[in-house]
Amino acid sequence: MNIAPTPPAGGAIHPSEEQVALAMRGFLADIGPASALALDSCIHCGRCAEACQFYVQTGDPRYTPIHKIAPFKQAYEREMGPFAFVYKLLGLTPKVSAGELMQWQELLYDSCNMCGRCSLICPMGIDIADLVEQARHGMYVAGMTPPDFLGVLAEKEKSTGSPFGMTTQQLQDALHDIGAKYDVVMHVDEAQAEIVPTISSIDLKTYPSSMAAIAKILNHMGASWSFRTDGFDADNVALTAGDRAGQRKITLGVVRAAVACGAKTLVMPECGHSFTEMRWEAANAYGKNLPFRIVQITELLAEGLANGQIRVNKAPQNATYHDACQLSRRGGASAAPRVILQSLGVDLHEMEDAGDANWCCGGGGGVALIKRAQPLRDKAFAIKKRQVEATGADKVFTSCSGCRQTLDHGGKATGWNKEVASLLELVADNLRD
Amino acid sequence: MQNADDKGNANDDETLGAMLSARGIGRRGLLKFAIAMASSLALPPGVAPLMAANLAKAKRRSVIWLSFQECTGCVETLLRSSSPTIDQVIFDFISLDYQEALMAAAGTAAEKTLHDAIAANKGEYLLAIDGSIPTKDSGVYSLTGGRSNLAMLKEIAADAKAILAIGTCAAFGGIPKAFPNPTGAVGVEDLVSGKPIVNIPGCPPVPEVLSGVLAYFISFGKLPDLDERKRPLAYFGATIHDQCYRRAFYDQGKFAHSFDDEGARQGWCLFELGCKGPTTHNACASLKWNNGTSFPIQSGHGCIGCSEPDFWDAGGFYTSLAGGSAAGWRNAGIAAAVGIAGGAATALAARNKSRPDPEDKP
Amino acid sequence: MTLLEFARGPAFQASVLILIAGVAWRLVAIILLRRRPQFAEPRHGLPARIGGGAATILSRFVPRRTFWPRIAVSVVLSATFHIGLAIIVFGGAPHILLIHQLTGLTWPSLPRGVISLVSGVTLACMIALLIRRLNHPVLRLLSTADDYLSWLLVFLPVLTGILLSGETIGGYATLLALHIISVELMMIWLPFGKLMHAGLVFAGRGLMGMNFSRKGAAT
Amino acid sequence: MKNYNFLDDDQLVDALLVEIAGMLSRLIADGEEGAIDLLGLPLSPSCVAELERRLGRGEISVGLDAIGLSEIRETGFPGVWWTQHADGSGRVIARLIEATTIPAILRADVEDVKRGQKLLLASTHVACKTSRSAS
Repeated sequence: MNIAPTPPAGGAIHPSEEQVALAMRGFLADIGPASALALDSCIHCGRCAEACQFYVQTGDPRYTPIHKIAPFKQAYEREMGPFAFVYKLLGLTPKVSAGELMQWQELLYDSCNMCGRCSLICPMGIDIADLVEQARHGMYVAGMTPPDFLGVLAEKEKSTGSPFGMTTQQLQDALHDIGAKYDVVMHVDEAQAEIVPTISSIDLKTYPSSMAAIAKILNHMGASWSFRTDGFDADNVALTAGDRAGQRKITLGVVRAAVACGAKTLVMPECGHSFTEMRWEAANAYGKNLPFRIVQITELLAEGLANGQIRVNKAPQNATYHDACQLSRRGGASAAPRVILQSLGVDLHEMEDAGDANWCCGGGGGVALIKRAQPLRDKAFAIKKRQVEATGADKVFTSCSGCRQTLDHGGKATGWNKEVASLLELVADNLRD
Repeated sequence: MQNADDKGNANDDETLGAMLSARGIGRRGLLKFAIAMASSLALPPGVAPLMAANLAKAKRRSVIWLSFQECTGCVETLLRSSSPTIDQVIFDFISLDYQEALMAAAGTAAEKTLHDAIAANKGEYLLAIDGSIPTKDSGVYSLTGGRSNLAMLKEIAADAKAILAIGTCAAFGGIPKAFPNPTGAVGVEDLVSGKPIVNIPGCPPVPEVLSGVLAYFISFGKLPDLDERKRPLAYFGATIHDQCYRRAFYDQGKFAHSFDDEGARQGWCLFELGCKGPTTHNACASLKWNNGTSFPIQSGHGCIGCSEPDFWDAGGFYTSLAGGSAAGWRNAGIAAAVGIAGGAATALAARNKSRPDPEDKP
Repeated sequence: MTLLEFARGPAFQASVLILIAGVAWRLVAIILLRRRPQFAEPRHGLPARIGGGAATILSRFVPRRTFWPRIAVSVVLSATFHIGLAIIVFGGAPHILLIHQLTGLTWPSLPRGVISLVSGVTLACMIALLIRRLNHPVLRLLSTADDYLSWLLVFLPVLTGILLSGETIGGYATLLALHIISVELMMIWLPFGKLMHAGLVFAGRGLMGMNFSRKGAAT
Repeated sequence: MKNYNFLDDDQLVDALLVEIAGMLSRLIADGEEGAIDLLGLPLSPSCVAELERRLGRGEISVGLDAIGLSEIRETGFPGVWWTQHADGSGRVIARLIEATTIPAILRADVEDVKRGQKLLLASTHVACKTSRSAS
């Protein structure tokens, strides 16, 4: 399949016919039985709208989740559906137009956190979030990603291995600087390591303390561990942008680095999408079963607390916990954070809908990286804000830096004084020797 | 009936009132007859005196009865009423000038009677027909005196005042018309046009219906109101199901599942056992048979729909109306195979459009 | 051949064959699409994943409590309508009889009064759902000709069924024929439009349940 | 007709009695006679019996022998007549409730009277044995 070598990261320009054709092919590229079944079984009941923060907050029917994939569905119905040839012959399934693609850029990117709340309400069992991810792929290959951070970051990530274009040397330096600053022994690029933690660029840029925290905990556990600068990028912005090749390149880089040092456990940082990608797609990219397991940091912490490798002091406080959609609802790791909070003696005030049915912070799915989406993002954030306030808690813990950043920014924008903190850092700060 | 024949044409000029008086039936008897007929014809009771007065003034009506491709069951039924019933009074009102099964005359004498009656009552006689008419091969399959039923019907119908098609065969073709219909049998209305026709279907028909139609025709000089199949509405307006005394069980969902189960013994609805009551229009359930004694459903068997067109071919007598004929496993298998093949071809074509490799390779 | 004979004979056979071929076609065309092997270590073993699929098939009948306030109208109307249809189809004496004659299976029927009541409620729900679809901004945006055609093809059997049981207009034979033909039209359309969800709903939920169980995700 | 199963005997009888009362009021107001054909109504035997009981018996009861026996009697309500006609085999061929001062069938018809008068005169002039031949 001929994919445009370097799609224009902009995409603000009106797409050409060639771009439309690329989008159509991109839409079809990943459709298998599961997606076809999902697309075929929609009964247009509209319930997904009622689960979506963007519809609930705006009342705009265009934000109905299943409507966001309309061009994708149209491509399927025209080209791949069971009776597609009949519909095509009768002219019932027109081509997706350039104008439609333009319109749907906002719907597919700005107004979808891929949080999967709609997948939870759908009476037909359609994983709409997954369809959005596939649809974004079509948009990406046509160069239709939003003309913003998301597209730019994805490009940089693809070419340099990091969304911020960080070189190996720069990363090594940065990690050692963090070790010095927080007084932690850093293991970087060691030849052998049982545990390999990956790095989120958000952490590197905004929350360096969390890198120190993970080092501190792994040292405390007495583990054989090491960061690997030859494959560290946990962000996978490519995934949210819809760049399959980039996504694969990043993922394989991490896998090869972990394999090279004989890792037994690959630890994903406090990040949502990266966990989903590595946990479920890395092995597929690798083409066979991985020689190590992949856990999210909260799972590692809960495990360590349970088997005594991690010992903590009580840190009594009044707090609530914000679930990252990709970790709890989508990732099956809802229990671990609560085990950790309990071990630390935190008085947990759960939010309404906590756990599986939680609301997204508004920044997920790359929306946080789209500047023009901010007004919309803030509307979604309002739900979270209301829910947090309703708990009466002083502090919000989360185990996703993306969520943390969104909550921080949202709080700042609305003059909100709640402290948003990392669960990982909470553990690191209360280790008992 | 023999009485009517015995009397011959001697009293032809006399009014019916006078004739009946002479036989000891006064105007009270005539009024009583009219009341009964009005009731039977579902006319308002107030019409009876007018009907009686009209009958008293009326003349005897010549009736020519032709039997075509039939089994004589219809004639038997009409004769089997026990004597003296009110229905038989009607035969005093008509002059049955030709009826092969009943008349004494035979051969050329019978032919002469027929021609005389036609000549004498041209344009005024009633033509009664039982049996269907074979049309295949010029109607050669049923002949009387060397003439086909088809030819006789055409000729005699031309001068009739009105035609009574008695029994399902005459009305709709009946059993002779059933698949494969070797003689090309049809009913009267398929061959005759431009004449008033009344169908009195049934295999056999309910005798009281004929009495009612004749009484009405003689009283008012026209045929009673008919439905779209030319059947008298008074007798065929409702279905057996509507008038059935077991209807309440249908409404309650109480059905006999076999002829010897508890439901059958309790007299529950026979719908599931193939009763055609819901689709059959006739008066069996209200007038009943054998002087009001019973009718098939009352004796525990479903209606077979004998008064409806093509009843012999309308599914089995014991097949419920709710049933349908399945397509058969072989056809179902073929259909499934076609579907699987088509679906597979579509899917294989679609596979070419998806990415064979997880990598976006050119 | 009368209308009723046509409906019960060739039309019935043809619609059954179209239904079978269409359903087989659609299912096979979906099942045989390209699948990718999954190499990631699942959180749960196969038995648990199958259990997850089965559980999702059941659990999606009733939405999570948190969703109720926003979708109660939709859920109540559509659930009532679906349950009503099931009661009519599997509880009505003539329907059981038809199934018996086709398959040999039988079970006790519900009283006619119950069926009549349920039919009325079902009809009312369908009308309410149509009005909703015509008025609700989200539904208006999503609705296609398929939605309205499918609605009509389900509505007609219910309507003709009610008219048939009451014999309000027309004769029994005509109404029965119309009722059967309306069902046949529905059977013919079923494989090609959204009515197919009658079967796909189980496949869709089951597959999602299994996939999500693999990930340990919420179903 | 369709829904008769849903009415019980009492309800049906009440409905009929109301209708009969209506016929009586028309009879009183302008002498209009009325009748109900009971055989034309889908009444169960028990319902007919109940109706008969409710109407009761009045002062007049007449037997009529013409093509079978008939019974004409006034009910407990003057002007309301119960009329039942049977044929030669005893089968009931008509059953009416009439609202009239006197049922028409009881009046001798002029034609019958004329014929009777001739026979009467004949019977006065000739011997008994020959008078019988006229009938």
